[in-house]
Amino acid sequence: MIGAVCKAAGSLQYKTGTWRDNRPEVTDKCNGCGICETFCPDSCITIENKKCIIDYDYCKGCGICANECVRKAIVMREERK
Amino acid sequence: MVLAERENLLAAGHRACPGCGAAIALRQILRALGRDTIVVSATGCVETFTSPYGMSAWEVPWIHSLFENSASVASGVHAALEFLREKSSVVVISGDGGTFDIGMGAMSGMFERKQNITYICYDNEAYMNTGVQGSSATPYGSSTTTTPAGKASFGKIQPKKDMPAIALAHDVDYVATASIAYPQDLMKKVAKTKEIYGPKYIQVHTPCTIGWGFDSSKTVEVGKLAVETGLVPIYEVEKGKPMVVKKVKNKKPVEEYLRFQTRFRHLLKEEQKDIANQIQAICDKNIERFGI
Amino acid sequence: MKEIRIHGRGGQGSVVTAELFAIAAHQSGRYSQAFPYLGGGGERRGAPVQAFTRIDDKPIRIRSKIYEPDYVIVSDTTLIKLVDVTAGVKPGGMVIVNTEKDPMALGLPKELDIRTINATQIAVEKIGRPIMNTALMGAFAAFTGEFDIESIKAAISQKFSGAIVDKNVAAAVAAYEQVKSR
Amino acid sequence: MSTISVIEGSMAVAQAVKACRPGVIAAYPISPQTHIVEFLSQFVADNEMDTKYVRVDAEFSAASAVYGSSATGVRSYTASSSQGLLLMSEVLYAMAGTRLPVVLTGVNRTVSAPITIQPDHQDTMALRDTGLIQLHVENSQEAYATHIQAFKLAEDHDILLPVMVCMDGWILTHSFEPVKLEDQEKVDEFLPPFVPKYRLDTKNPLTYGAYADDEVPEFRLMMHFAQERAKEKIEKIAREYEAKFGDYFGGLIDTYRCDDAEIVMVAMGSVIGTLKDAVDKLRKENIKVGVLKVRSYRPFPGEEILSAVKGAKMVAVLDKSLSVGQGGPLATDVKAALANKQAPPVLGCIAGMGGRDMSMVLIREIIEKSQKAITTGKIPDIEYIALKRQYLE
Repeated sequence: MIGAVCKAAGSLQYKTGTWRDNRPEVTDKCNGCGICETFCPDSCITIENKKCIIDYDYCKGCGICANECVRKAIVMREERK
Repeated sequence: MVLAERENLLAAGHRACPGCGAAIALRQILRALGRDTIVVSATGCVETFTSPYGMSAWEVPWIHSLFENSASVASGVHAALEFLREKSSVVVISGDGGTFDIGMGAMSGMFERKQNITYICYDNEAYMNTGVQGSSATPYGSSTTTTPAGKASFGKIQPKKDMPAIALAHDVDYVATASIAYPQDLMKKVAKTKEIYGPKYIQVHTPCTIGWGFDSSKTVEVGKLAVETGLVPIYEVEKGKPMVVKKVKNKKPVEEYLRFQTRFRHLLKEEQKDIANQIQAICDKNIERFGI
Repeated sequence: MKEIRIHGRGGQGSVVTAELFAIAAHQSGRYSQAFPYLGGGGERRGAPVQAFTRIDDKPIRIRSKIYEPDYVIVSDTTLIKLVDVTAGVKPGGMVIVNTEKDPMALGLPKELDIRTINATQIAVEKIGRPIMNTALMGAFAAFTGEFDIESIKAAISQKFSGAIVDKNVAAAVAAYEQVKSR
Repeated sequence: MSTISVIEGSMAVAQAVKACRPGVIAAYPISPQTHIVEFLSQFVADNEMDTKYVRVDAEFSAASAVYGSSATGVRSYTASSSQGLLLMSEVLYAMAGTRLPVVLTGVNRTVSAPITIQPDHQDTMALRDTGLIQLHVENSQEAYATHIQAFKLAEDHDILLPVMVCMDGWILTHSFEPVKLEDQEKVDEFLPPFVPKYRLDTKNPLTYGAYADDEVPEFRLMMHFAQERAKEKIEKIAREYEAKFGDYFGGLIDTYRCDDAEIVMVAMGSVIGTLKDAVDKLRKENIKVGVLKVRSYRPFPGEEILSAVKGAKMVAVLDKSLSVGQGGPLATDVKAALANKQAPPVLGCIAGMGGRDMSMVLIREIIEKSQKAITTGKIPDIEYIALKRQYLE
């Protein structure tokens, strides 16, 4: 499109999950409170059926979700293990 | 309220650093604003990481042109909407460089024109997009690439510019500070701007993992500490109403905040104790002045 | 083509006079062009200024300054000492000076056709203030025959509105008649 | 019915802009542009225009505001001059790059230092590479017509570029002369409402001003292609205007007595009328001269100039500005257009900078220098006209 005008949400084609060193994993302790979703900078957490779901296509592995989870329901694991 | 809706208007796939405070702010701001919003951004981190051509993360109409003119562009957008008799919210999202420094004239003009525009500054306290150069929002004692600590320097020698006070001096209708660490408060304030006709200013404290030097998982924690030490006061001033300040029950010594970040690490040395004390004095003064 | 140069002082309305001449020429079916001395931003109230009008039967294309005017208007005699008001005036060209003095008493080159009118006095009588430009225009019309008084009146009516129209028309007519009755 | 009245050049522009019904005007005062925006403010204040007038804090903000309003899909206008245009320049690059069809008046005035308010083309020359279409006018009537044409051109979906109508400050903006103002109805027929190709709209969220990496050359080239297309459109729109209103001032160029001319003087702006009078005078003395008016400076009409000057012995280009270290920008462009072609030599003349009056004496000097160059075959790089040597010391 001329003038570098472009459509909304085209970023979805760019998978930032490849940037990740550490991977958040959700354990059974999760009650879907949504704190992690609120603080996720990368719009890759959704809450479904009282559980948080992480979209690994986009998660950059910053670890905020694990750090902020009051129930310690998310644990970070090294990606290569 | 707004949290329950969980509407996400910042698409995944944007290119912010892992743990970006500004990205957290954006998501919360957009959630509070909703879809009927036109965003004008200044050049800066947010502009760059959200808008690669063809891969924009914005799900609301968004426009950028330059570093120093987002307030003026917003003025034009607002005038056009008035001409078209359309009512979408017009919101500026600009960093501290684009607000405190290069864009301050344009913002002052926008405030003075009394147009119905919300100006939100995401304040990461330096020019992060270009490599952590000092801005007038950079706090006292902070080491940046243009205010480096060294043998003859303890970092930035000037205190942070009091931008909300400058906004208030324009007699704008709503001025608030907020932090990404308190999302309910932030979203409530942003949502409130939709109810107030006139210029509004919100300054959001957004920790930066790269520029401040802390682990990417600690963004929210650092943001909380900034508030809990009194260094970053959180308040709102609605025209004609008394100031509302976020109180902190158990205040923490500023050293806890400084210790967390490489930009202040040099102040922990014995010979820089005076500077650290002066930062504590700034906190104490804030606590007293705002009744934190 | 006829070219007019007006010497006045900032705030006296020299540019308006030039403009009114251009309107009057248009009213009488001719082409015209009026312009101030280029720039003028450095000139403030009281400083000597110039304004120009060109009149022709065909469209006017030239936009240089006027170097050889057919007519010169001088809005007060103190300007004669400050500015070379007769510079470049065409042989036989006319210089009209706002003064109560005799033309020969002004010290201007004798070979020129010097005419005088006490426009300030007429303005004070008809307008109540010493704004002499419309009276000068009436006198100009009578001295030169370039305009009939009707086109001067029409120009004033087009440019101004309200009570000052009648007062200025009265000043122009009075000056016109005074010259005609000489 | 159209009406003819004696009005200031600034008023002619204001009347044209009013007739074009812009939705947003943003401007900042700067002499000699000031009258234009004052008149427009008054029209808005008197409810003669349905327009939002944004009073801004600087020219930089004026350009930024119309950047925003145009992107929101509303016809937008601004005006500036000299330093003000330069203060706008960063935004103008962005505006052209984002393909926003703003129309602006560039009231030509030189650029400091030394500080002055005298007219020349130094200011708009500095904006030559912005991507803006630049049209120069010779009189108030052409200024009126060209603003109306400019909106049509800018908003054409094949073009979508800002158009700057350049007019000499003071010489045109502050002159009074008869100007024909057209019927609103006829202007509306000629210039339909603005239909944006894209716009900021919450029902269809688009991203404007995206960050590009690899795409830059193509976006810049697309601007160039649009300017290439504009060559045809400028001529076409000028002819449409003629068909509708009876006035034609040239398309990309206009020529006056060039057919058998030995010397063709090439120039832009308000000097053209004076040159035409000079040509008539010189022709009576049996000197075969003609005038070529460059109406469109960007896009630059190289081919049109070539075909108009082919038969001449010398092309004398008058530049009212100086690219320091190179010469006259217009002369440079004309030379480039004629290079590698069967074409007459070009004599670049710097004349009329800083408001130095373009008198008959001065034009005669240009002709004499051209004649000398023809006879001797020696063509200086630059001729300086009416130079006052006492200031050079």
